[in-house]
Amino acid sequence: MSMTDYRKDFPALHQEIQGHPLVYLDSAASAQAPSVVIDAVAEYQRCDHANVHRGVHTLSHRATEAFEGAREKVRSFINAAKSSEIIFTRGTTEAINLVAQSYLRPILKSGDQILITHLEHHSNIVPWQLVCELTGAELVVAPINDQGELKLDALYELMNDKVRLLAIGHVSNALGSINPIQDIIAEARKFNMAILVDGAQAVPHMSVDVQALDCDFYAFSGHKMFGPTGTGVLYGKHARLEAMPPWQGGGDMILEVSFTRTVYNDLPYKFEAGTPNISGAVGLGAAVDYITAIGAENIARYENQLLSYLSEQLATIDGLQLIGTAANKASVQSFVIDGIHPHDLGTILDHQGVAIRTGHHCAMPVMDFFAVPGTARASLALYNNRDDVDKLIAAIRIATELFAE
Amino acid sequence: MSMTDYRKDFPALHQEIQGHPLVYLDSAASAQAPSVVIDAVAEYQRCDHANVHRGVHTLSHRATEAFEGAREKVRSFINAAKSSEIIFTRGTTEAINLVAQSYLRPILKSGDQILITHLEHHSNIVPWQLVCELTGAELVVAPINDQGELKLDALYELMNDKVRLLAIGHVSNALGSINPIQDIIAEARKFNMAILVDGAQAVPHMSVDVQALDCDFYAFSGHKMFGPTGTGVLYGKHARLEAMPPWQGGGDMILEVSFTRTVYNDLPYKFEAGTPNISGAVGLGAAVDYITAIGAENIARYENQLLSYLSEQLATIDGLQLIGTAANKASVQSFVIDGIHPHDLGTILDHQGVAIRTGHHCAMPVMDFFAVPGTARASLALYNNRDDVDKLIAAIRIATELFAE
Amino acid sequence: MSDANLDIENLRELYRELILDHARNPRNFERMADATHSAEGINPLCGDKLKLYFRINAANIIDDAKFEGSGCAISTASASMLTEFVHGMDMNTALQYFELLQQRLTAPDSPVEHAPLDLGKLRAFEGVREYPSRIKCATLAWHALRSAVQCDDHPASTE
Amino acid sequence: MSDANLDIENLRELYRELILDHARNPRNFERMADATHSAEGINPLCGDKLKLYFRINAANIIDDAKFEGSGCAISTASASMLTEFVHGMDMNTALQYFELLQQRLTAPDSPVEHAPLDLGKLRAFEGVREYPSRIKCATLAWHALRSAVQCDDHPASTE
Ligand SMILES: Cc1ncc(COP(=O)(O)O)c(C=O)c1O
Ligand SMILES: Cc1ncc(COP(=O)(O)O)c(C=O)c1O
Repeated sequence: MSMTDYRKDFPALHQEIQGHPLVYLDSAASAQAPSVVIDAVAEYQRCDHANVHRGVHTLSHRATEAFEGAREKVRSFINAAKSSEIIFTRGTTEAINLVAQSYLRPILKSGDQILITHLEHHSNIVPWQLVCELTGAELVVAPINDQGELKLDALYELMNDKVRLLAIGHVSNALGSINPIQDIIAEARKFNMAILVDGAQAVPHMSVDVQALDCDFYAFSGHKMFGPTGTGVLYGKHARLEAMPPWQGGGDMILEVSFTRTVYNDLPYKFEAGTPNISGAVGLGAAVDYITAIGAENIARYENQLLSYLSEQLATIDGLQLIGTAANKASVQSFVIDGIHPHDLGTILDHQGVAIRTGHHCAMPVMDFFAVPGTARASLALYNNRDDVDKLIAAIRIATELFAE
Repeated sequence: MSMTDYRKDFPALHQEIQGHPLVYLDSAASAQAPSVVIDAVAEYQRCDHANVHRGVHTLSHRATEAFEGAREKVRSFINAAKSSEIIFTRGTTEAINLVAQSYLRPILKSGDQILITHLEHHSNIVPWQLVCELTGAELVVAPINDQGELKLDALYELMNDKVRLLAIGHVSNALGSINPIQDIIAEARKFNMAILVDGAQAVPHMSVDVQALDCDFYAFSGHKMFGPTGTGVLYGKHARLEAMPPWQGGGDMILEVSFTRTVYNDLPYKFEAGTPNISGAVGLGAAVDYITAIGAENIARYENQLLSYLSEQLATIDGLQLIGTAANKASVQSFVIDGIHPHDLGTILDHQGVAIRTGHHCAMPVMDFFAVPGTARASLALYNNRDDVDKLIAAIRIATELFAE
Repeated sequence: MSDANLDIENLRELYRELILDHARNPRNFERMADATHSAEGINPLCGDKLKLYFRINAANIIDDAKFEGSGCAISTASASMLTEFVHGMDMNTALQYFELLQQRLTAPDSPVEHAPLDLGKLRAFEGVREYPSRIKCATLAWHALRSAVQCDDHPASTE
Repeated sequence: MSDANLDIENLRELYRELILDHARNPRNFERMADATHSAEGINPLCGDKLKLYFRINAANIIDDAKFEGSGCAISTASASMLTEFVHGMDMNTALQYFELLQQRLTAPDSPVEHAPLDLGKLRAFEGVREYPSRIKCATLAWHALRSAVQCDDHPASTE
């Protein structure tokens, strides 16, 4: 089966927008879901729903099995050692905030540092700014070069024993740059810092093995990997999670409550206060199955070829400048065009059925670095093909024509 | 149309469990969803999905309209003044934790008090314990009587200027007691405390008007009102929310990010960091429509009659003791039976297709008060009927027979 | 007409010549040192960021208006045209024009509130109606005007 | 047989006479003042809460076992039978019985690991297999035994 046959699995792709067949090139913002995911969620709600963990009746048992089954699928997907290391969150953002508030805030002191990079998504910047403000710690930012690659030497120079945490994206959402995360972690391990990897843009495009990476935390979102919105994962090493105080209080995260003494539940429940997004987790489990069946390596190989074609074709357009030309990239190509603001370009493309994202991509520091107010960004998933790229290019030519006069 | 005709709208109710037609009496833990909710979620995913708030293309616009449309439905459902007062959360638990961490934690000092009641769900206890631990404030608990009603005089006596927040359930999930919340708030307004109402068990069963109540915060969950899991709402008065620092940092909750200065977004986005549960919100909006079409008053009237029938029938069983006999109740009847542990009862009933909840119902202090390890709890929703009650009673008689020998 | 030409025709309804002209050559595009009122407008959707400056005299007349910043063609043109449009205008009248503009873009069929007012050149933005996600661009500068005269120092956002 | 009678017959497979007997009249149901090892077992699912006490001698033999607390019929009977069962037993053997019990309840068809061991009276719990949510009840006391001998002071939970 050729990769592009998978396109038919995604109902949202088969519609007309403004009288044109939809060309969806915004998967880095949120991917479409295949029918198997949509149906798994609906089927769960139609047949198996009840609250989890607390009931002896059949539906509650089925719901719990479905929910914990999804956790086990996620564990295997990123090769975590134990399923108790998989904490369900609303998304990457909540996962990172959990680490900021529950792991870092209690131990952070004035004089401590948090090391991030200039490539990060706001969700991997603002949570650290918030804890820095509360504790007097300092946020240190590793620089990038003109290709949008991390300057590794500079990053390594910023590593020292004052750094309590390195928080780093696996793949940049604005530029697509893939960081050599394995090497970086090895280097960081020479010091006593914890390591969080923001994998939101990695898991849909490549295989991830958290044990091989040896990171302390790995965060990602369901909706970027063909799962439902409202789902996400924080992987944490058991010992780290075990040592952390709970973040939110409520049902399910306790073994025993009285007004004088409260005993917290075991992992992962300690960090899952309240009724979780059960149907969402079921959908995420289905998304994991979907990706696994195709094979992360196959997806990566196919997308890499398509990304090269995309970047090449874009480069043929007069006045178009590629933003983000790292040697090692995934899924994403940002660009700007002389005299056409990205936002206008977005509208003109949408008018022709082509959906791209325009703006700062929640990575304003990257925009500042390239001294642009924003970029246009085309991002790919396994369901895209050369025809999508060709339609994008044709639509851009119309925009340049319109603005040229 | 008679109320019980609505039963057909709920696909999960039409199945066999252990060879018996399902009798679902566990809606207080989580309600089943009607087809319109399940379909709205699937339809959104099939046709309209994209990330919200950040895209100029058609799908992003549609997704944003659907998401913000759901917010407006929720606003109208609880009669909030502005839709910016509606913050989407994962559920009641997250809503309460948000208030604990973002409203209370920054202002709480040693010597301050948080006033709750003995009826509260763990989700309205543990978040306050966590902030008390961090700040040295004191958790004060208003007592209840043997019927499971709040002792109002005692509650009023505990009100004073040291109380920074009154956090009180609208309806008890373990006992069904309805607190006279309007009177209590009027009394609390004589002091300078903020007021949070945990409405998780109220919104599915009665009409709620947050402006008439005049509470500062009102929290509830989607999955208890026929919506999807992973959805919930924090209502907060605009001025309160405006004055609070953000809780989580990330995408969407900022207007501008740089490494030196970050400007937070307006309400409600300041409190909605990261990609929200968009499909869930769409489902919640459909659930609001569903309830509104039937009419909260009609639901309350019907359920009250059914609850009386349930309690009467249970009282006919030898050795059965009703737990929670407040004059004013909704939806729930807890009970224990001599010589049969609730957990065993739950299994025996499940074997006959009857789903009830057994245990502490995340309200261990209530169990301690009644000196029981747990109770059996049958809870009603608009889709239950007298036949469900009769089957429950017959199934309980089998349990007493089995354990009598 | 080919599909592509049809697309271009439709798009010209949005990107009218007047708008493209103001976007390419924004008027009054500079800092104002002696502004009595100023405000920032940010559209988080796309990162548009404008700063509007006004000199308003004792009689509430807008003596001068300038802007700087960066934005799309629609928001730049809108700011540029605003600075010309409100020049010499009573502040309250300017705010009424904002209301009128917003109404014409979002609910063109509703009864007109400020009947005697005439949008004049601002009619150029009527093409935005068909592009709901762009209405924010067309009104961002006006939001900032309102913030400025209300002395609100939080950046105006169109959300 | 009527439906109701059939239900009762099936349920008797779970609630066997031996279990009901131990549940109604738990053996060794008391605090132990001179315990060398003890642990709490909590099943958050249903609020079962047991405390197990053991006196283990220098040769690792369990000289005495007692329990207190409250639980359902299954977990109470399981604790009661455990205290009789492990009396005089080598601690490691007791842990092997735990493994065997768990295996018999969750994967009865898998090859038996501790072949020479015989569950004996503990077979009464085999009816639990059909009630997966109750397996935790049947093993809670055994989880607590393991915590106790491993000197883990966090309450054992079956999650
Ligand atoms: C009264 C009450 N408060 C809070 C909660 C917690 O709601 P959730 O688990 O949806 O966060 C519940 C439900 O379990 C409840 O019944
Ligand atoms: C690299 C990166 N990190 C974090 C996030 C935040 O993910 P979410 O919005 O799902 O919480 C995103 C997506 O927007 C991202 O691309």
